[in-house]
Amino acid sequence: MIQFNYIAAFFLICLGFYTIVTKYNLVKTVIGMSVMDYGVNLLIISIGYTPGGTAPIFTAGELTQASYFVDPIPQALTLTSIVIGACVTAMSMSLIIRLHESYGTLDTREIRRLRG
Amino acid sequence: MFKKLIEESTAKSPWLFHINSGSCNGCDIELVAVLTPRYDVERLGFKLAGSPRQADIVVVTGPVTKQSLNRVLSAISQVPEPRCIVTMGSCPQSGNVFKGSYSVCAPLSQYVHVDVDIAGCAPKPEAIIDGLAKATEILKEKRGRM
Amino acid sequence: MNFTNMMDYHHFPIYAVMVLFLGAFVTMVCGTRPSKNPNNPAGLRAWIALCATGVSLLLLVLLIKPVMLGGETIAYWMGSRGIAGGYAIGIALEVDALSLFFALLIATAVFVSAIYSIRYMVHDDCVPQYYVLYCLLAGGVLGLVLSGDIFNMFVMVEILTFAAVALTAFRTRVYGALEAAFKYLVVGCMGSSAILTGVILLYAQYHTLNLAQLASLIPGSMNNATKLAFAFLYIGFSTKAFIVPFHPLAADAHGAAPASISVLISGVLTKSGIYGIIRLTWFLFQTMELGAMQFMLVFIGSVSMFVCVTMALAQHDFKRLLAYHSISQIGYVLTAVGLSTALGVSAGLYHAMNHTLFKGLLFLAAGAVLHETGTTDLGKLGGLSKKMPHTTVLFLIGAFSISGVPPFNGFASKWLIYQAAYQRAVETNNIGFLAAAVVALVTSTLTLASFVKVTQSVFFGQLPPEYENVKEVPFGMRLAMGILAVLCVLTGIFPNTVMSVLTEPAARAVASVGEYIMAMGFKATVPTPEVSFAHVGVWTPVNWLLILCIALLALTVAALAGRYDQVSASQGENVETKYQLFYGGEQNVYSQVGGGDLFWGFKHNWRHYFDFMHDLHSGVVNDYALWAVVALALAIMYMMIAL
Amino acid sequence: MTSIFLTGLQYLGCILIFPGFLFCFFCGLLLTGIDRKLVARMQKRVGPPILQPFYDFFKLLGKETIVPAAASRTTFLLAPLVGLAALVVIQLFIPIYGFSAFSGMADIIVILYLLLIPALAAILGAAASGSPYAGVGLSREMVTIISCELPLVLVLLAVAKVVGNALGTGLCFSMTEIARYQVENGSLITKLSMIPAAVAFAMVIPGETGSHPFDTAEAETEICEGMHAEYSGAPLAVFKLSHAVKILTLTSLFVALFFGGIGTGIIAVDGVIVFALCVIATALFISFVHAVTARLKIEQVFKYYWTAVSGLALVSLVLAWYGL
Repeated sequence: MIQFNYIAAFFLICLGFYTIVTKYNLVKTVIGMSVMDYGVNLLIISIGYTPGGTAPIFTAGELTQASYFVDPIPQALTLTSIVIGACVTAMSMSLIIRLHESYGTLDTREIRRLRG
Repeated sequence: MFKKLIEESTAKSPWLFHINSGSCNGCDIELVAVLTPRYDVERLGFKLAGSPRQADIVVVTGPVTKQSLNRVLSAISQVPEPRCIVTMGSCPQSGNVFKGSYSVCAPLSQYVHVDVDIAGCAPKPEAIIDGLAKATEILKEKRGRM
Repeated sequence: MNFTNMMDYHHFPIYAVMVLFLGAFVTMVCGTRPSKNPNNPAGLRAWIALCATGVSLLLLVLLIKPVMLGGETIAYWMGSRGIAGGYAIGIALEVDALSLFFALLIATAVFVSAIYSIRYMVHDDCVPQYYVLYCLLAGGVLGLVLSGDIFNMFVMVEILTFAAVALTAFRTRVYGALEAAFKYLVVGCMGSSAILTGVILLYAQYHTLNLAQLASLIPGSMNNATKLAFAFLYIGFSTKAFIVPFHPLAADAHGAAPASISVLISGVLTKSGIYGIIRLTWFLFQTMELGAMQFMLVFIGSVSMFVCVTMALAQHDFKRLLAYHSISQIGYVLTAVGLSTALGVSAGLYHAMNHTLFKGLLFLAAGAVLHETGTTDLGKLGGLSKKMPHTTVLFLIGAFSISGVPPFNGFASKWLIYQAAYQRAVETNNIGFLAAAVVALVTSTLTLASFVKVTQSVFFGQLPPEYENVKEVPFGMRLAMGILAVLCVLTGIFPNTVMSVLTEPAARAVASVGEYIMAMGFKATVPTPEVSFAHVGVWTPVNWLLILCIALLALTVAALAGRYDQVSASQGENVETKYQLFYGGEQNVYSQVGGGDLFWGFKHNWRHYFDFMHDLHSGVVNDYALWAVVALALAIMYMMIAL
Repeated sequence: MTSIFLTGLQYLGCILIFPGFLFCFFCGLLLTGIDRKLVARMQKRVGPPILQPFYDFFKLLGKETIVPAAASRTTFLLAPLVGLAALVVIQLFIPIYGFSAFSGMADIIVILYLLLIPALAAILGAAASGSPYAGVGLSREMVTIISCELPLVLVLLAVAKVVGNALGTGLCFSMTEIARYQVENGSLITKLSMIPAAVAFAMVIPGETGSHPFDTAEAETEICEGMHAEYSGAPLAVFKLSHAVKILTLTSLFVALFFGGIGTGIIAVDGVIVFALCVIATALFISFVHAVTARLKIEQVFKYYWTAVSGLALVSLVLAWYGL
């Protein structure tokens, strides 16, 4: 059933791209970036998944040949990625507030002083 | 010897800068005629310069109208030494038929030292060449005094 | 751990990175209250940043001997956790000549820019925070090039992107700064996500994140997922290098950031992207033998070169113009690297180094102009050479360097690139490389044209009346520019030394993937090839310079003896008008031939192209995001077919 | 010790006398004089004496030098000197038959770039004068440089390929190698692929030297001598000399590239032969073109070079590529 995760991840990434490309509202752009991030996170976590595995938390005594757990590295990566995603959102929201102050709009089509 | 060489060269390579101070264009056309194959002053080394900075001889035509007076004077002042000022035609010398008009400042010699006057309305090309040749002599002399 | 052990040079790479992050931390701890000194509002914090960057540079310089000259590859496992069961479980730093080469460039640029910042940032608010971000940015880039672990590369990419975005928006009142930062953030994050996706796809296939191990596993076991990963990584690093189609972001970000940061974004960030692409194509996937790969890099490089130089010609803002040139020069580097010959890589790296030096110098000069006049609009400036003679000379050195005028460094590297391209064309009998050489040659002239425009409209021409009171910039800023200018000249006059000490070891490292893998303790199957840096051209700048100096000396002596600038007393009238400019006799008025009016003859013939380009670079962030998505899609398709 | 001294003296002689300053001075100005005389004769005028450029030069030396108050003095005065020195140094790298004063120092790509320095010096001097006429002039000069660059690049690449093919190295950028090849195997002009290249190079000469009909940058009737609008006296003399030397440099480069095999091996005789060929080249490509054409507009200059001339050069490059 892990295939559904991959399909969902692909779908989320594409949805993120779609939102960033077609929506002219800055906040929606940021939402698109977040959605894209979630798609990537889902992909990472799915890659580390092993059917039937337990959480990779154990002490040295518990470790046996038959120990069966999911790959811990992608989980660590996901944590990093989530933190970074949160930072991106925070940073872009603060930028949006300042942009709204100086441009008086959130429409990307009007925020284009720099061009050519 | 070097000084002598420069002096000789000065006489052989005078470059003209032409200022029209409200002329009727008669003199201007005659000046151009001097450059044509028939008279060809280039054989004496004459050349029309585009900027007063490069000129040796300033040729002024026209009756020096009030509008042009300051411009003529400042253009003349921008010509480097040694320089020679030639008035061409009767207008800059006397005002010609425009004499007495409220808008004419001729003669030019009130404002600046004029070295050669070429008379005529308009002067013949032969007269122009003669005048310019005299100007080159003066030029050489001035260079010698520098 | 005793002191001698600590001073073992194998620790230096991690020290170099950590000292910068430590600098960021300490500056942060120092609080946000500005100091009372009007000449240095950041107070101690500026000195901390300067020390951190200086120490970092020093540590890296000490590594030149073992790594560059000794040919050693430093493999460093954090916490001594290395390989277990054939898999790398620790976090690694791996420093070969290529990494060190880029690290040196970065450290130099960062250090010089830190010197410059002290006086340059005087008028800004929040300067204390500036140094925190500054150290973070520097640490991020340095960490990226020294890392031996692909996930750490991603983390460093994120750190540097954040710091760069924040610093781009730093001067919120500058026209378009916020907007530029937002655009950069959106596309930059798409790039970062692409890198992450690529990393994770590789992990899914090979269960390791170590660069060396990946490099030993990937070639020979390529499948569709790997190809997909390649495309994602390539696009990710392209956004960091700002090559086509991401160049508009460079223009926005470089133009809006403070000049000291533009130096880093253009001289350092782009290099990290180039570094990523080299690691990707030469090491991880080892695809440079493929014609398709060479074609892609050379093609994109040439397009970047030409498109960006023409975009630069159409600019009327000093820094924006420099930003486009920056990408144009990166195009040279990419083209040279894509030639896939030792000479090409060496020439490309040489140019990368020169680009850091001269573009740093130019941005700092632009910053100096901005600092004194408050504008970088080419239409409003002029005649500053009389007020800022030192800045003018330094700018001219930078301008000559970038436009490839002998004997400055830009010429030395470009000259090698032309040869490498033409030699490659002859070897492979492929007319495409020849076209790249011609594009490179023509681009160089257009670059010159563009800098003639800047020279005329900023430093020469007439001084606008409102800048009558402009002064030369403070010594600290001139010192920073002076260091770069001296380096520009030296690397131009002694190309052979530079090549044998810096670029050839790095190029050799690029060619010998096997050693990179084995240094980490993995099995390599790739033999180390024989590399040759032979080239057909001849150019001995020292001799030429000597002859020119003798000739110039002879002329100057003759000129002085012959009263070159003799002045004579005027015959009296109108002396004051004598020294005015000639306007057909009119009184002098302020009349400057502005930058926008120059080169009409060229632009007129290309007007349709310029109109098209202007419309294309619309400034709407959605468009740029669309370019990114399209580029990604194209890259995926291309990789699927080509690899 | 004495041998080092003698070698140094010999090099100094090369720089100052032949083929350096003195040679450049006489031959350059003589070429200009011949050019002016020929144009005059073609227009049925008597024309100035052949020594006229010498008179002009010495006269300008004796004139006052005015540095405008708005100008940047140092750049303004230094630019002509640097330009002339750079040009003379290029002349040292161009071989005459088999002889080259400083061989193995610069190849043709370097020469291409060294040719930019005099133009750049003129441009900087013009920019430093602060005159708007000079501003317009330098803009046109730069466009002319861009225009000439593409055909020149193509021609030089074609030459490199042809000589490289013949020598078996694949590529040859070295000027000395090219000269030696021609001495051994006859002039390059005899190759089929080099004929369009020679024609294209010949068409570039008037553009590079700024002669008619490509003298838009110095158009004296519209923009008051353009780049030299504010120059007077000795600096102007140096500029005029530079212009003359540039004609010599380009024509002798043309001769060295395409008619290199003509000579005897005795340097004095070869110098004369090269100069004679330069005179012929000047007469054909500068004087004749001057006499029969009217000045082009700057955008026409650009179009002409990037279509017709570049096309010719490209033909030559393609022919060279396929070994013809």
